[in-house]
Amino acid sequence: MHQVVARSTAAEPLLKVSNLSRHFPVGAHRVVKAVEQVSFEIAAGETLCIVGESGSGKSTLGRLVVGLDVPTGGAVTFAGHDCQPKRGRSGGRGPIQLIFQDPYASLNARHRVSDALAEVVRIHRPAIGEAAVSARVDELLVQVGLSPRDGMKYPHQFSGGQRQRICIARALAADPRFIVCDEPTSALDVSVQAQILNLIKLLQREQQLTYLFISHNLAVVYHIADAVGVMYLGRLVEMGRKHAVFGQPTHPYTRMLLNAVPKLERSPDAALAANGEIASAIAPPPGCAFHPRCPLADARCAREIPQMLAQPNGTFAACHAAEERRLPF
Amino acid sequence: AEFRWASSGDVQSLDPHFTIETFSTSMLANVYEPLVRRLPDMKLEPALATSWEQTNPLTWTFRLRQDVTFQDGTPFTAADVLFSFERASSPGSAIKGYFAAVDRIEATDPYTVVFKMKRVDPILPEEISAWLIMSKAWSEQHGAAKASGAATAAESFATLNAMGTGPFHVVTREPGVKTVFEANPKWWDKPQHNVTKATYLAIPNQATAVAALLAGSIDMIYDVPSDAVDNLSRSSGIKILTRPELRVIYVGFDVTREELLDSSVKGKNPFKDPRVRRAFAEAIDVQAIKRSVMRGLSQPTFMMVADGIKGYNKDLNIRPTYSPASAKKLLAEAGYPDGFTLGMDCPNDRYPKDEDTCQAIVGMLAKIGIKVNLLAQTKTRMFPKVFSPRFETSFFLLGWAPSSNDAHSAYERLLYSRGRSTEKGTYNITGFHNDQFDGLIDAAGVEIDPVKRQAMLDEAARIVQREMPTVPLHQPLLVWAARDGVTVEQYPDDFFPLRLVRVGKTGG
Amino acid sequence: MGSEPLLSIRHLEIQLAAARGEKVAVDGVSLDVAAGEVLGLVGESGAGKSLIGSAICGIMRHPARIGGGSIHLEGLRIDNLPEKRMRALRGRRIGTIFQDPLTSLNPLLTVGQQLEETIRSHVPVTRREARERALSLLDEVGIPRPRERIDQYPHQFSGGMRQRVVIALALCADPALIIADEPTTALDVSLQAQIILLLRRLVRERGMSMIIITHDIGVVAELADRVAVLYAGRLAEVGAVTDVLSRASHPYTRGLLRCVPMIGVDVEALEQIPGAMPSPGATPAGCAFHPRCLRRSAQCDAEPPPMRHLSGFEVACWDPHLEPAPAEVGA
Amino acid sequence: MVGYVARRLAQSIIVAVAVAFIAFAVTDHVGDPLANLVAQDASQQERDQVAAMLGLDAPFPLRFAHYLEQIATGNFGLSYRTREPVLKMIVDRLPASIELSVCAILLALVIGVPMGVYCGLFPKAWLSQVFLGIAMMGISLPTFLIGIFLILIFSVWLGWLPAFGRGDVVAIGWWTTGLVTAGGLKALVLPTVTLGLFLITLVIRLIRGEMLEVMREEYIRFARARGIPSLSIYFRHALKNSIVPVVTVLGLQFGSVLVFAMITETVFSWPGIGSLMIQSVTTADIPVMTTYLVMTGVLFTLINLAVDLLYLAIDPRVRLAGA
Amino acid sequence: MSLTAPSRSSVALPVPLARLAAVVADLAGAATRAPLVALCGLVVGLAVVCALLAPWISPHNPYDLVSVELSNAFLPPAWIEGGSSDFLLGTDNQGRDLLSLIIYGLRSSLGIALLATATALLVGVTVGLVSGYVGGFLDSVLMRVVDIQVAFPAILLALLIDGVALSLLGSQRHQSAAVVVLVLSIGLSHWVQFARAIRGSTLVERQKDYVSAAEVLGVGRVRILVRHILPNVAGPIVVMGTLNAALAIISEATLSFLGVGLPPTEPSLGTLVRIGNNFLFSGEWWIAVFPALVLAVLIIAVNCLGDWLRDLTNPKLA
Ligand SMILES: Nc1ncnc2c1ncn2[C@@H]1O[C@H](COP(=O)(O)OP(=O)(O)OP(=O)(O)O)[C@@H](O)[C@H]1O
Ligand SMILES: Nc1ncnc2c1ncn2[C@@H]1O[C@H](COP(=O)(O)OP(=O)(O)OP(=O)(O)O)[C@@H](O)[C@H]1O
Ligand SMILES: [Mg+2]
Ligand SMILES: [Mg+2]
Repeated sequence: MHQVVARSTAAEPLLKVSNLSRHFPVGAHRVVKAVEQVSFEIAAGETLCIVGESGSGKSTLGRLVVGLDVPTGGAVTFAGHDCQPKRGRSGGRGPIQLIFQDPYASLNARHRVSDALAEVVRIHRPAIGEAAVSARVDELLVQVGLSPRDGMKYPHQFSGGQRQRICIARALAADPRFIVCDEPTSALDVSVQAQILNLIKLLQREQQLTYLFISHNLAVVYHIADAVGVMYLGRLVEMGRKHAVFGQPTHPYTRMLLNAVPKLERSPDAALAANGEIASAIAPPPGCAFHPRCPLADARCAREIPQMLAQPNGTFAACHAAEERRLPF
Repeated sequence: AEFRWASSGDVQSLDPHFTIETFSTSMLANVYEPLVRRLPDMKLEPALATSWEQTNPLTWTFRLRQDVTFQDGTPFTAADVLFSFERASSPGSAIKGYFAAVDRIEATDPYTVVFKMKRVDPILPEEISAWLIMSKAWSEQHGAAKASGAATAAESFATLNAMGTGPFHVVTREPGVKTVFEANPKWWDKPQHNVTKATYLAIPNQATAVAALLAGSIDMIYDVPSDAVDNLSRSSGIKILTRPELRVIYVGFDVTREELLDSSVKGKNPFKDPRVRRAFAEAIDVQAIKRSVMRGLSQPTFMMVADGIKGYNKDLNIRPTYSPASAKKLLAEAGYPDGFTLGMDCPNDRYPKDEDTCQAIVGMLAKIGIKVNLLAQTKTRMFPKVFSPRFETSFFLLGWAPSSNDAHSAYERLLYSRGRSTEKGTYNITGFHNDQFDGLIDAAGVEIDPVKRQAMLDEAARIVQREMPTVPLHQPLLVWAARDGVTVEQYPDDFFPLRLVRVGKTGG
Repeated sequence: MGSEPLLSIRHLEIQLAAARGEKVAVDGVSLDVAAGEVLGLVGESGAGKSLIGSAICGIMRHPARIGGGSIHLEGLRIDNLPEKRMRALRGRRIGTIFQDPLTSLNPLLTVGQQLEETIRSHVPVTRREARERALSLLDEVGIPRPRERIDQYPHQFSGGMRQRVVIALALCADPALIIADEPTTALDVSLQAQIILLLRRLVRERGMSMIIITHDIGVVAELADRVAVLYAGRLAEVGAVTDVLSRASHPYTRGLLRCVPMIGVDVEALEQIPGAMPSPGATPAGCAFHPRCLRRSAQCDAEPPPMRHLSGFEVACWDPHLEPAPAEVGA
Repeated sequence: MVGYVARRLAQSIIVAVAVAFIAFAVTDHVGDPLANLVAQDASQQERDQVAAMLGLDAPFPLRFAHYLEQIATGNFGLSYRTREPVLKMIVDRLPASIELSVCAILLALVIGVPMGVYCGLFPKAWLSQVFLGIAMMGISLPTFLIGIFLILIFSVWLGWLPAFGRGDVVAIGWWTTGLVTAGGLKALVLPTVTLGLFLITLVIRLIRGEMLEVMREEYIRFARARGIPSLSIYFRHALKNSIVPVVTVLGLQFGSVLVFAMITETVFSWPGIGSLMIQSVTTADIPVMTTYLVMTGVLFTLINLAVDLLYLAIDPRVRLAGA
Repeated sequence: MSLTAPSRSSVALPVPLARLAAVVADLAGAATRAPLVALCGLVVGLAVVCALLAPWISPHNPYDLVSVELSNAFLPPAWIEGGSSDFLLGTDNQGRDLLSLIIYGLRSSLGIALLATATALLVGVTVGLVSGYVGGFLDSVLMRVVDIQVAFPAILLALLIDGVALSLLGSQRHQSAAVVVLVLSIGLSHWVQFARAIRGSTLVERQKDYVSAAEVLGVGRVRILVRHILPNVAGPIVVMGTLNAALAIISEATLSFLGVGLPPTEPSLGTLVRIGNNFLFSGEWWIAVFPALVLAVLIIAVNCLGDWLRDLTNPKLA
């Protein structure tokens, strides 16, 4: 609550997330804190990327933002309105849409593409006639680089990349202003990934879309982001403008991630030597969750949870070592 | 020698006063004995009573056999008879009907009992030939002094245990599975049997029982499915015993309701018209039923009592000729030229081929334009429906065998007007009502002169045949099958006493 | 190339039985792996990489089958060996690592049971010895406190640890060649780095050869000595990693390298190869890549290009002006 | 663990009460108990008297409460038909049913498992087709007909085996067994085969299906790639993994075993609780029916528990929540 | 109205048909590659045709009691001495033509099996879908219901339903309602397996992204359930339904054996077998054997088709 809200920008935010938490009960007594006290803001027309290892809570955060899941605590404010979905009701906040990682699982195999799109168009533009609906469907298909004729086909008749285009078209059919992209390219080949990333960027420019882009591929993040948030075990540990985070990462975790990225030449063994694995979310380490893997950890790290603080390089980071100026620069 | 026999049911209880069912009584009569028992020709012979006489119109005196001991060694005396009377006429008993005419019973000495009657009853010994005597001491000692009728809340010792004076005693009893008997060496009578151990097996599936007989694992089947008869008689080593049962299978009409229950005729009851009843009678081809349904194992009849029952008169046994054409005409005359629809109730597990018989009748009636919706169901479902107090039927098939082997009781129960007396007309499902008939029955009930009595019964039979509230069909044949070498006596009332069984060399 | 290669694949063809006839999934692939060498096999999904891998270990199964060509291991032809002899080779001479550590381990057997069973299938040792070996293997692949963990079940291990167990299983009988089919794809960057490091160390310490199958050029760059680029079941380019990455000559390889975003490289839009790779049976005539190729000529759709030996690498492309061009990536 | 079992047992009591309720409510309509209790010609007054004695005139909830109270003290009442204590009737007949079912299940496992494994491993082999053909037999004819055909062939024509009953049984305490006498064993053969045939079918099909799927699992491929011998792959790896779902399904199939046992028992006059139940249904013997249903309800939940515990023993992945 | 709309719908309409045709063609193609399966298909097809056309193809009408002659009872098949060419497979105990009875019996058996399966499907699929999708308390309650239902074995349940129907409807009504009672009894004792299976796959499907996508896109819950999830879990239903239909035919026969089947005046295959059963030991074997044979062949064929379909549609076994 007294936490500093990590602002990615000075502009008026379109989406504001404050102290968002989501705990899943496991068994009778324990909980997984999949998302814990996460706060950030995104300005209209920008892209905020969330990175982190598997299990760090990225997807959960994304689902909370679109309203597929109900937070345990905190709030999501969109365009100034608190948009709390009711528990047990179908999710869905028209202007906020979601694109999934797996283009194979996210399309209903039994529905023709045009039907899938038309269904959404009808929901979000209820007043328009059938002719207008089908015109709109064609328009959407063209927009994502498919032809109107493709609407007659079933998803299985498309390649992964084309399916992802259909997913994007379907999201666009809801006339969104904000799209959460949950690893939209990680199931795709690099050549197709490039096509999709270009499409996403193009749409942003054309339609002033705002993205929350989730990925664990740092290179993709670097390409697409305006601002970057790094998550570890449900918490944001570092956040800032792209160049600051990639250029002069503050948090040791960010640094570790960056080091582990394979380069196009052979890295020395030492550079690759990432430590350990992400801890169990059911029993996270006390204090700074990262401390067992952190080369800079000391007694305080094992005791106290660090706060998000502004750093000299312009990012916000939650690290005692940074606060104590113990970072080896 | 050992003897094993089977049928599809089992005695429900070993308590001799629990049920009136022939089968149970017959089985228990091997352990318990009556005062008078029957010979294979249905004549009475002394059992626990050595002699009896109607000392005056309202008194019957029985002299008891001396030197009879129960299987536990205690002597048999008049006290046991008195006790058995109390027990059998108590509310829990199923056989209290035997004593409908008895007022009270007294012992004048340890071996003489006197029945004081409410009314003249010329056939008391006939009526009590299935009344089995229990030991007073044994029953009281085991808390079985009360008949364990259905309504008693606690279980009774006598349900699973039996101890009488009879030729056999029960060794083991597994209800619904088997009951093992052993010969009673101290039996008062000279054994005519040579059975040392007898095992009764309940085999619900008749086909299985037939297979078991063919395979030699049992010696006799007590109720052979008629379809298996041909095959069994062809198999070597097996003989078939048949004899007309003292039961008459008949169909009856509801002649009292204003409108039939399940019929296309609304607002009136076609069976009130005697022409309709006659049309039905003429449309039923009993010979065809005998040939194709009963496979020859029936004896067609037009009397409501069987040949062999006291009061039967073969001169009266003349059936209207089978004639669908005449039947159709009668229907047309009655105002049903196109026939009508009605429901028929039929048991499917009570009499031999009961359901098939009904089905055949349905087919025959179809030919005169009567469409019958046949409802064949188990007796546990059908009987409550058609008997008192519901009488919920318009047209039905039933069988009847008077337990006293006397026509009078059959007429009195089945056709006497309902509601005139608590004891008469209780089974009058048809609702038949004829004052002349009722008068004849009342008179015959107290008539001691056999000739006059027979004349009254004949007149009653004529009324029934004329009015036709019921149409008798046939007496089914009792069919037993035994392995060669086994000698059994087949009683017409379906009794099967082990005391007359002999197992020859071939019988294992 | 003077000495006899450890593994030699010649004109390998793999067919897939389909509803109507057969589809060619791998078409005339020839590859050599020298002793101690790490060969990277890259290509997009469906290019046929895994099929080649399973052809080498002889665990191909319906509908796939080897339709032609030959595979020699240490001079022995193995593509047509009877199952019995092949089984002796599997694990003993050829080790395998599959992509998904979660599904590669039998959930009902402890890690120790699986290791011991594998060791005893190949080496005549007692139960105790097998257990000792298993323990030292676990230690070698970097599992801390192996004595505690050997009797645990796979589900009690984390993803990275499980992949280490899979690697240990592949090493049980000390094979000469390891086929690692996407060993890091299911893992995070940090775990991927750890596994790369482990494999690198094992190859170095044990002097094994390895074929690493991946679609991540970065992994190849980190691990492999040579790289073979596969497109639609055919080899597009084979050469030393440094050469291929720095001056790829096949238009497909170049496209592949350029379409990957790089940290530190700011571009508004990525270069992209239009279209998608054809699936088996739908391969166009001529060069399989030609519909997507910006430099195609008339010849390209007529006949598939032969492998051409250029300085340092082999390329299958008709482009007459083909010459090694410096890659503009990785600046 | 103990807590888990206790909780499951508590659940089984709830299920039993629910089953009792339904059984009580339903059997209440199966027939008029009075019809079988009082003489056909009984007067209305007599009927009312009996009804009052049995408590049949009380409102339904009261009767149910009374019934629960009774069964809680182990008093299941008397059979309407025979006036015997229901519990005794059932306990007397339990050994016969248990011996038959267990033998049939064993037969099914001994024959069905190897056949199923073979069919799963070599789905295209001709022998697999033969096995599947045999399996098909078990479900292509109604059990009663199979039983009768078997009797016709083996008892009537060949005269090898008895057609009905348990043969000679020996009592060991309250338990009666036919397993120790030649006659008892002979009598067991046909019913066991009749009941087992359906189970064999079930087992073959289940094992085959599971084996087919398990054999496609990645860990089987990986085991092959490590050069593990085929036999070890088939039995140590594949079969073990196939068994788990098979156990579950078999547990769920317990109900059908009961039903088929019911018919088998009827056909062979096997003195078990199944034939008792059928008799009770046809005679509207409500106390017996209700007790049977309650007992099978409890038995079913217990079997489910046993299956879960077995699951636990076989599959280390299953961790009991909160255990 | 723009021009695109009609053109779209005109294209749209044939597509499902075309798909169906393609599926049928595929199945037929696959079946011809397995001659046994083709044979089974033929058998089932023949049975269905017989059932549908019973009044036209059967030589006699066994329901028309006027034409049935009791004197024709127990005639053996035509090729046996004493047989009549009028009655190809002989006659039953009432003199009805066995062949006609079998054809009409097929009609009842198949009808009851289909209706019962449809009932089971309707209940099972609804419960399964709702339970799986809504989850939570409702799910627990429904699954307990399933548990309890399983404790009432199928045939037992049927006996009970029969009894209840009898006392509720009154026996006269009951007779005419025999088919309804049978359908309900069999259907209601078979729905559990559908509910379990559907719930299982609904739980899986519910987690899939396309469902989340539909939720995010604002599609209503009922629509999601019916239009999105149902088609995706429906695949196994067809196979299970096929196998269940075979089971239902058997159940009907067994119920008949236990005395709660159709009345003998309107026989099904099961009733015929039950009736014939009585004559097995009397030498009139044909009354039992022919219906039993037809029953067995039909069930084997249906099962065979079901198994084959299952293996065909199981992606894991592809
Ligand atoms: N429905 C759920 N119930 C219980 N735990 C959950 C649930 N959803 C997610 N979790 C747990 O929450 C944590 C975060 O999961 P999440 O899927 O958000 O991670 P992620 O960062 O998206 O990982 P990945 O990169 O693998 O997609 C994990 O430990 C996961 O096990
Ligand atoms: N069992 C199979 N049945 C049908 N097609 C198959 C089978 N195995 C492989 N294929 C096809 O063969 C082609 C090559 O498959 P392979 O698995 O070798 O690709 P890959 O290069 O390993 O791809 P990935 O990167 O996705 O693993 C693919 O198009 C695939 O669809
Ligand atoms: Mg995720
Ligand atoms: Mg692969």
